[in-house]
Amino acid sequence: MSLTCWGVDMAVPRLRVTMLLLLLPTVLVPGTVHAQAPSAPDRHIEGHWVRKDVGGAGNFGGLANQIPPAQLTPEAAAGRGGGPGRAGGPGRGGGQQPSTPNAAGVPYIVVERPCANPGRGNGALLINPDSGGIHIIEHKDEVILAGERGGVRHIYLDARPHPAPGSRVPVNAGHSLGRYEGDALIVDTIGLTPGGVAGGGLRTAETRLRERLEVSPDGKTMTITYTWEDPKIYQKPHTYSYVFDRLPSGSYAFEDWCDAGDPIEKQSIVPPPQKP
Amino acid sequence: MRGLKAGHMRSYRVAAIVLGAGIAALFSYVASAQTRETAGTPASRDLSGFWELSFDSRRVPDANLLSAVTRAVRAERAKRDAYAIRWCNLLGMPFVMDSGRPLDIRQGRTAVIIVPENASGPRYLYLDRSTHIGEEIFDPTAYGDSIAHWEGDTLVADTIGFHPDRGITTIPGGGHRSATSHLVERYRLLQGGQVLSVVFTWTDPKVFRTPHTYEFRYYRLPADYEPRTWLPCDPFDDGRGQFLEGPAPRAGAGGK
Amino acid sequence: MRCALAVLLAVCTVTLAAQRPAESAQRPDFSGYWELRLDSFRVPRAALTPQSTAAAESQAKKDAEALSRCALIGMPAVMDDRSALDVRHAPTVIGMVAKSPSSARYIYIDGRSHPAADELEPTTNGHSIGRWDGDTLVVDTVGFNDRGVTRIPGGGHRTPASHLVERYRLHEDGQRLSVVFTWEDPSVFQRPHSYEFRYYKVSEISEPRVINCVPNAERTRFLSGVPQ
Amino acid sequence: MFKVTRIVSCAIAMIVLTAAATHAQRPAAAIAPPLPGMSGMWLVQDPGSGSWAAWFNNVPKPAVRPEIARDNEETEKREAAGNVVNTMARRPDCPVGNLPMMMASSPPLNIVVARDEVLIAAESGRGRFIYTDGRQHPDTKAPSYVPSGFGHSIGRWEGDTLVVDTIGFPARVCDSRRPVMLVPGGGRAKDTSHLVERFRLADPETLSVTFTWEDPTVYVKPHTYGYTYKRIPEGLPIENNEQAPAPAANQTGAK
Repeated sequence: MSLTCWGVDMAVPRLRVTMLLLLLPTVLVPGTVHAQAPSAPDRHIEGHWVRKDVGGAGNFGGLANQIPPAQLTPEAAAGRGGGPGRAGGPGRGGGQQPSTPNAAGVPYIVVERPCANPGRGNGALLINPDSGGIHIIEHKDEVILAGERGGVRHIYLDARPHPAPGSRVPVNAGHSLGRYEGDALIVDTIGLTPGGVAGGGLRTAETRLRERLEVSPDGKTMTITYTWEDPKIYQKPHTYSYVFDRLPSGSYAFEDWCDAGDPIEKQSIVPPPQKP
Repeated sequence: MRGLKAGHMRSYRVAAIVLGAGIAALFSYVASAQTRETAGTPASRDLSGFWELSFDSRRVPDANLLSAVTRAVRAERAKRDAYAIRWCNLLGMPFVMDSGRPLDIRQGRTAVIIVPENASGPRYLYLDRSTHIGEEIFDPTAYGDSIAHWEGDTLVADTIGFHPDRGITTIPGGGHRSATSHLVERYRLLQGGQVLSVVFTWTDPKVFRTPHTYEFRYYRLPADYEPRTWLPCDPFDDGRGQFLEGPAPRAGAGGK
Repeated sequence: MRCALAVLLAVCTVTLAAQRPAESAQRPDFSGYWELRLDSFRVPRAALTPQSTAAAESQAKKDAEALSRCALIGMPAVMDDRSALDVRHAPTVIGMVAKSPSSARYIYIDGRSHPAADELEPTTNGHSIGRWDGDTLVVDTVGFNDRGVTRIPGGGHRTPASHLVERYRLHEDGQRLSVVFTWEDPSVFQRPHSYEFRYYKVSEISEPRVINCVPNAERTRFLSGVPQ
Repeated sequence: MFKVTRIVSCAIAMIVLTAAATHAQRPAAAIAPPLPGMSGMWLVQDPGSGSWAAWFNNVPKPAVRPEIARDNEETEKREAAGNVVNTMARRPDCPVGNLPMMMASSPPLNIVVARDEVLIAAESGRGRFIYTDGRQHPDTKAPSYVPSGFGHSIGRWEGDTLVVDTIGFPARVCDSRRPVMLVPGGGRAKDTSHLVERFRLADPETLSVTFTWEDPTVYVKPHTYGYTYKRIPEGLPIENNEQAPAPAANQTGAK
């Protein structure tokens, strides 16, 4: 059952590649709708994106270490228990770690509350995306960032203001306003739930996040530059970037199915019988 | 598990991306040079906005069901739906189109995204391809694979690839979504863009005797409406679980 | 008739004694904006009488016609509004306002009884009085008419003979409001029909607060016709 | 049309009848606690105007700008000539409600004074929402603000007096006879108007409300008048739920 569950998720990238291969003939056959002169690279941020391991770190720890450490104020550093750490976004609650190996056939329970989102909504993963794909739709009044692994961010372009400080309950996606500078989308976010920030940073509802989303001249990659500003937390603005690869036209968003009622969602490896 | 899962997925994904990028380079010229925004889209062909169903929004005739859809089948489906609600599952089609809260619909160049206000994910109607992903590739989902095109001022969305069990499968008027379901939706703005009509037509050789058509009319909310992004659905809320799974309500129970 | 009643009420102002607020101990205050969500419903299927089952189709058609004409929807549809219900709790009365076209609903908790049947003009919401059973407010309603949207969740419909008892109780530190509805009507139900809604408390209510429903031919076509 | 006539005639009858009741009651010294006391059903009292028009003008005359005075005269002439029927079609975007009219009319007011909000509505209708939770007015000039004839009201307690501040009335309403809402005495209520009301129990059975309107486009100086309402013990709101006739086939309502 566990394998079946994994199989569904792991099969997905393979299928996407297959899909690309199947799409290939449509551009090679003369006379198809795509047989036209090459046009300018697509500089729109609309599309499907997946975070790229730019430095070839090869694992999550390596990726995290590429983020320059945040320069915290002494008060903030004391509050988080010392120097810069590697805090990420809010987690989903891990299970207790056993002190002794489980017997054969007894699964390790690694998530007590799988699929649950009891806090303040989705969207945290889209502030600092993980390896799940993100999908962006651009409209003149609003840009939407949707995550394959849950969460939606609404970025308003219709000149509405942020809500007055303290008038809204902080949420994981915050409240975001956007505007374009050339082809780059500049996003201003406040009202985030308190938590960690990549590079050992912190955030509160008062912390301001500025993002710049810009597609490379060849249209193939997008860089999101994050700048966190909060004089109570940072000695200077905390800045770092993520790079994303554009998926080909015709790609589609995967469904991240998770059934909280299925006990299998709580567990990880089931130890097999061991040789004596 | 999440971390492990993500880690394994990532390695596959990176491989897919590398390969994908190579292939993409071959047909990068496919990308058309269009404007970034949808500003040039005629108002009658921009469905974007915040849309709400009201008390008078639904016109749903009874479906003409096959005899195979027995009372027992319907009861089983109702039980599954209750389970999906109980465990905060992804809602899926068609329930997401009537989930009780406004929808944020945004129309981009390549897709229309339909975002509900709850823990369920968004739905996409793809405008940038005219054929469905092949069934040998596409893993069935609660939303299916939706492609859409314009016929005059009507956006016609075509959806197949439904998962037979995930989420809430009951269809308004009777019947249920299955692996053989085919849905055609016709989106059209009415009354100067203040009303969005969506006519749904389901066909399914295993469920409906004749195509089942119903219509929802959504009312446009003010442009500065702010959707809730935090509506929680906590499957591990004990009180909620007891309410949804407890004994049937009875007189004098007081909701205990 | 209405005018006569109004005049009678006006005359009564000089003759009736002052009404004192009921003693209010530390009772829950149900004030707030209350919203139904997709997990708010526990609705078993009602055991209907044969005549009610037979009338279901014509009753549905009548409800659709009432909708198309923007009639006040009435009970129990006002309690099933998908926009948040505004509940305001005063010591002597609880007011409830839904967004959909409807009368404001008043639950009198000042100790009064239902008026005599011949003094009570039936309405879509009926006449509601409440009493406390511990921390549960028990609301008794009679005096319905058969106008508006009469459908009852789980099956059946409201008639002038219907009797409704509701039990209101707060849960989850006041963040949820449970209402157990029990309908009795010998012409409709074989036995009392109970179901429960759990409303979520929300801090805001969307504007505009009421829907300006205007009947017109297009609306009638939509609500009574077959989708194109 | 028939319904309107009936309601107006009913209103006149009620006002005349209740006039007799009024002078028997004088404010008592005792003041009921504001919260429980003000909730209930209240009937506006008229000292005997004899007609609706006379009643509506039976308040101190406001000092209005010349163009308003001229418009009042023209409106009177039109009504004298028989222009008393509203010929404008109802549309979904027509503002609902009419605060100055509702507060002056004979359909009794149901008032529910709760902790954070006060409801006021005539008979069984849905009416005003007065927020007493400390919130401020919204930006009523914002495009997204949908004005109703009740405006946007926020209230606060000053001792035993509820002080209500209202803005955000519609610039125009769907009435061919009076396209801008009238205020008793010959004033106007519109998008530039500001109303302050003071609700106070004179005695447990008597509610006094003082209205003060300000609008530099209408009044030369603030326009103040007051009404007295009497409690209707155990009053029952009447529901007006006549089934609307089927609309004519050529009336689409769609834009």
